[in-house]
Amino acid sequence: MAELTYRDAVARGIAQEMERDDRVVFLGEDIGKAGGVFKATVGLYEKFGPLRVRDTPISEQAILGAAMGAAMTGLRPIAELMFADFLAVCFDYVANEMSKLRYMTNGQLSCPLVVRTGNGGGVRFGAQHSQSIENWTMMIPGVKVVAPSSPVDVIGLMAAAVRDPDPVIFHEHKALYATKGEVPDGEIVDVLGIAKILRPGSDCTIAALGLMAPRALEAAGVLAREHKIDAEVIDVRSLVPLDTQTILGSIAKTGRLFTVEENPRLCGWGAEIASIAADEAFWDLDGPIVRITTPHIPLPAADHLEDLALPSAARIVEKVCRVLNG
Amino acid sequence: MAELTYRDAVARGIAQEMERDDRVVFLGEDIGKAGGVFKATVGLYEKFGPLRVRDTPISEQAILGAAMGAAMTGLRPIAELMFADFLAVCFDYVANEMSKLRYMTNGQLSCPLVVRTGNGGGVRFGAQHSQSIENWTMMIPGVKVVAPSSPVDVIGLMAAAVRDPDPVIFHEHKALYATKGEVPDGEIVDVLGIAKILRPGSDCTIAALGLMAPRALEAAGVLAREHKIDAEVIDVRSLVPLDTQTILGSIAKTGRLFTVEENPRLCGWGAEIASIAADEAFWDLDGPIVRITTPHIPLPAADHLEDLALPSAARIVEKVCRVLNG
Amino acid sequence: MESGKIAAVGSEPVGNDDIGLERRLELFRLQVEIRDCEKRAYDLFLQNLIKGTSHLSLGQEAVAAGFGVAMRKGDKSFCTYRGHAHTLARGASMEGMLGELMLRDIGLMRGKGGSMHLTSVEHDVLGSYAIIGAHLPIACGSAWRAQYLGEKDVSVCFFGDGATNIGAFHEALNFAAIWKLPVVFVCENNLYMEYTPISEVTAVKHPAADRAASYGLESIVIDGNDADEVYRTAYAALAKARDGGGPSIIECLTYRHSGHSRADPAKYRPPGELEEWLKRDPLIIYRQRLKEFGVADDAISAIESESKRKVEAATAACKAAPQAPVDLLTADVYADGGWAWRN
Amino acid sequence: MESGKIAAVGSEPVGNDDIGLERRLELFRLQVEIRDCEKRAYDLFLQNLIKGTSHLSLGQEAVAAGFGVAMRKGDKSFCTYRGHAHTLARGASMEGMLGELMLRDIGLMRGKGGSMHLTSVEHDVLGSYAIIGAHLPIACGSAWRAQYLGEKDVSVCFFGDGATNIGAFHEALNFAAIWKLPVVFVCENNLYMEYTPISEVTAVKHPAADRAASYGLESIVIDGNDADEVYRTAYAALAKARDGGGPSIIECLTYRHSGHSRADPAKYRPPGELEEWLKRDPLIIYRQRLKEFGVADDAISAIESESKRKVEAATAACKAAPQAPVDLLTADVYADGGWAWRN
Ligand SMILES: Cc1ncc(C[n+]2csc(CCOP(=O)(O)OP(=O)(O)O)c2C)c(N)n1
Ligand SMILES: Cc1ncc(C[n+]2csc(CCOP(=O)(O)OP(=O)(O)O)c2C)c(N)n1
Ligand SMILES: [Mg+2]
Ligand SMILES: [Mg+2]
Repeated sequence: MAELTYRDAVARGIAQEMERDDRVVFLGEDIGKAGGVFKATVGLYEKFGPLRVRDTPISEQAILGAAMGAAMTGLRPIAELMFADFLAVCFDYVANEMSKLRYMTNGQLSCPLVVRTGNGGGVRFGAQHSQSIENWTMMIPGVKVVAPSSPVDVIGLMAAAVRDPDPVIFHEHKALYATKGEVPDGEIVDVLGIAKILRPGSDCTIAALGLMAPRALEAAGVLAREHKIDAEVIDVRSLVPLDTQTILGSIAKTGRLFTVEENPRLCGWGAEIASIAADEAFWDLDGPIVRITTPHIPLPAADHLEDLALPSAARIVEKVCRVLNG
Repeated sequence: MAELTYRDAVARGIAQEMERDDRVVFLGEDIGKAGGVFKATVGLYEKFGPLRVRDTPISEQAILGAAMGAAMTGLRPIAELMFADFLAVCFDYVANEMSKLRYMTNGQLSCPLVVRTGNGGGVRFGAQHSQSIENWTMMIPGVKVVAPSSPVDVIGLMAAAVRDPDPVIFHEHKALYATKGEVPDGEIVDVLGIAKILRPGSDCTIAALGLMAPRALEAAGVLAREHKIDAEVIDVRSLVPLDTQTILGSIAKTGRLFTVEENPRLCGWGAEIASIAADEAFWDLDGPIVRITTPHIPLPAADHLEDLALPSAARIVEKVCRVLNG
Repeated sequence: MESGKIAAVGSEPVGNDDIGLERRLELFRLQVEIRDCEKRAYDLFLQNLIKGTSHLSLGQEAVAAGFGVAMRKGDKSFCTYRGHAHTLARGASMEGMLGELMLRDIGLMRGKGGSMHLTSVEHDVLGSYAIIGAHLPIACGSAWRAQYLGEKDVSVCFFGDGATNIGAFHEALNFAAIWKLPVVFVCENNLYMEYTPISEVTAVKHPAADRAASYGLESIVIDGNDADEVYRTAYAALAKARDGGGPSIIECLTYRHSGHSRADPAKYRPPGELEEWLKRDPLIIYRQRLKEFGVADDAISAIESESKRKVEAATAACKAAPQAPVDLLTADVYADGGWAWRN
Repeated sequence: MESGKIAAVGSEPVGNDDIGLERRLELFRLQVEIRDCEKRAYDLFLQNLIKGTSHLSLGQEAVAAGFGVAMRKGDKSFCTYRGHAHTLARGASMEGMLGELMLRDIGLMRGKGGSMHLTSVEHDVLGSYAIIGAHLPIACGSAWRAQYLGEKDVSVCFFGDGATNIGAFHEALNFAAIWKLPVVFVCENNLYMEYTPISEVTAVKHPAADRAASYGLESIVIDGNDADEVYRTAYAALAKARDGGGPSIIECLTYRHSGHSRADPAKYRPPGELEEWLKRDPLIIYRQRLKEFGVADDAISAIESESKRKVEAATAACKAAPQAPVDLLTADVYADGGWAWRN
């Protein structure tokens, strides 16, 4: 057991898989010699050498395309998109190519790869470098989508993602890189598609993910201490596959659902989960389903504005109180 | 008043605006001399000449980027993406550039342009040429999104889109190009952000759009005739701005909401509308909110499979009956 | 073409004639079969038996055939929506190809992919891609795998002149060059995008070859209607790639005899242009070539009638074939064979 | 720099000396002010007064200055995240620039955009773009507007060496060439992407100039540290574009003295490299140049001390400035000034 940063967990997770399997290769911009712009891949180049850890030109289409071609023919590539926002310049590979390959070819081809992205806001990088794009990927059939919120989840879900036979989009949160957590020694392998109940509770369910998971947990503490509201906090972790059982089971118990997401408002994963609940858990619900999101705006750079934009623990507390206590 | 195809309505709508305003220019692949691959822009090149109707190379990023730069500096471009799926190769311009320009520059710059896409399925074009991508655009703050279902709406919404000071994504439906409708003579100008009640009803609300609008209407006829269910059918038409008043007003009356969309299931606009209803109309609802969607799969090419995938009138009838009659 | 047969022929030049009779007959056979198959596809379309779209290679057969013969078993093909020819040229069956166009269960992908996505992994055809340019980086990835694992296959990527103006082209070429990947880029310059002449939208005369220098590559333009020239160029590029010499880009000048896709009457062509190119029909050229090399008329017509027979048989099989069972609708979205995105 | 001043100087070469004293002083003043401002940005960052990221042009001042002087009022600038210099060079104020870096209400975009998106429409700086390559097509669009409306301005697009390997670069260059657009592409080759040497990931020696031929353009490589050379080249390219001669691409060889962005210590540089380039510091070169042309020491130091004064004043103003009011959070998403996406 050791304390590790989320950042170091990324490198450890990748290293664990590269050690296990020679077919695991890693490519991206400035990931190798420089150890990545977020220093999340430090040491991999030294350990695995230039043939397995490859610095690329600024060619995101080539990065994802090459990862895909390699995956189709036997490798297990991990590709980095430095900032999640850059998925927009190579979106074709997620939207039209890797996601549809197996289906279109009637199962003749598969595409086992991982796309890591530096996702999310809170670091004052402005509108083009701060977005949460989980929904850009979740809405595409054929890919899997995970977003870990703690170092141990980073390692375990990375292992699960690399070993998965389908393309997995792996959203790391930039504002979490410096956070720490206890991590067991030895190999860690998690399972895709399982949510984690971070805090059991009986009054309402709060589903969150990424940076919003610790914030929801913090809010739940305040809600319990100051408002006598016992919230169950679920870290969704995996958007595809989605652990609807855990979420619906929680709603059955609490009768109320809140989702907390960093996506701007429209068509976020919160809407998907809310809609599932409004259909399948309708008779369990004791009141409206409430989504707490970033407003539907591009993100501002200024710190005080960005802090206002992203859901904070205080905003979660305030919203839950207002909704539950009228 | 004349009967016009949806296809011809596109050309008429564009022509109306080009005649009115010299700053309206039009660019895209094979749109000019050839009149477009769907023959939806026939005659424009002859009428407005090669300087206003410009055939481009296969360079979707340059098409949207050039449209944007022209819009920022005084023109009113209309850009065509032949198939909506191709938005994936130039998604950056919608996701990161035109949508954020006004906000990032604190209102210094604006981007009044229209991106037309050939959206939707039903024409046996397979997984990479058949997608409904309304949600790819709706989820991005800063753009407006419309999807007309009839010739008159094509013209009126095209005019509204061209005259709008913000970027508008205009989703035409490929499977509707050959359909016909009555169109008044003279200038037609509609307003963005207004849904249309295609059929009033009291038992349930069915919200649909694009190809799904006529299908929902057809289903409502069957529901009334054969199942004594009086459905109110709403053609959402505009996803951003979204006419929530009309939708919520209808739910207040009917107590039940169905959405019918061609998007694959996850994070579609149906989820957004369902979530709004589950929050704001919760106490009006008499039962679960049900989304009828394409399953969360890439689209198959084979006719019998594609027909099964997209929501049909029969599937809508069947689903509504089953949900309402238990 | 059986892929076993290719292996038997071998890829080394034989004797004085660098191509050799057996290989020449193979080049001819492939061109004839592709031609007949494409014509049949056109007929089936007119009979409304082919739904959706389809893009024929009529007039462009020599490129597919030349590469088909030059490539070894294990070499990978990456094609576009205009990929019937290339798929047949690697040995896929006519039933599989026509069946897919007819969206029947007998099709290469049982109708799930359709004409634009022909794939036959068994024959090393790793897909046909319908988003222009997308498969160039993908082919790089396949070549990277070969390089990394020390495998000796080469990845060959076919695309049109129009594809040279899209961003992915540029990224792929640079990528292939800096990593010295065993990949061969083959541009079939048929003078047109869909309906727009490539010359009207391209800053240089040769859309592929005139860009080669941007990636430190040699400029290569060949007669894409002469299967021998294609074969020789392909052979050299493949050998170079296999030997670690890195990528090549080859521009093959050719012409499509039909419209861009099914219903296109190709009225945008200047008068006389088609006629000029018909004189340079790859099949006319190659029949002549065979005669020059002393091949008897009846050897030629044997190949031709065998091709007709195969097309008839394939057509009959396809017409008789059922549609795929409906449970295929949700099959193979994910590796478990299904589409479950939730528990 | 006041934009009025530039207009007064005019852009025509004067007398024997094609650049002329007044313009030379302007070139110097701009370089000095950019240098001082960038250094101040660095200090402010160390004092934790600049949040987020920032990308300095220390060492690259001559490019921004050379173009700033050669461009006319009305000519449009399109910059990258490394755009402080280019924004100042068009006449934007130091307060506006530093204030934006400090995310204060006094900033060019009142803190909403941040350092990577500096925009000053008043000074024809039509934005700074942080997605590599994206603004090249956008600049084409602006140039297309000028061409279409018969307006005589030229659009100038600045970008780095690393941007030459992304797809949008290729699409934009071809587009500009075929439409003969009045746009000038300016590649500042500072040898590095973020931390990776451009030579390790590029198939050619000159990432921009060696690609020019792909678009039928002339290959132009200049000393980007010599403001006179930049000015002359810029002037010629602008004139050509204005006269309907179409686009140019200019590769300016230069070097950034600092790291890529705020916290980067730039350890990836080989020993001695920085030192070599420091000898070729554009300010050293230009001070020398002024002396050669007989400019007195005190004229030089007057410019230098005025610059220092301006930086101090701007810093003080920025430090005193408040943050923007919070209602800006949801302002200007749409043209009505708000963010309403529903009724
Ligand atoms: C990204 C993208 N843009 C546009 C299209 C539509 N489209 C299909 S084929 C075609 C023309 C392609 O021309 P070329 O590359 O010369 O190939 P050819 O069809 O002549 O074989 C176009 C524009 C597409 N499939 N993908
Ligand atoms: C599409 C995209 N990919 C990656 C990045 C991250 N990134 C920011 S600056 C940079 C290096 C750019 O190098 P260059 O073009 O040479 O410009 P310089 O920073 O040297 O001025 C990279 C990779 C980005 N902003 N956009
Ligand atoms: Mg072509
Ligand atoms: Mg650089």
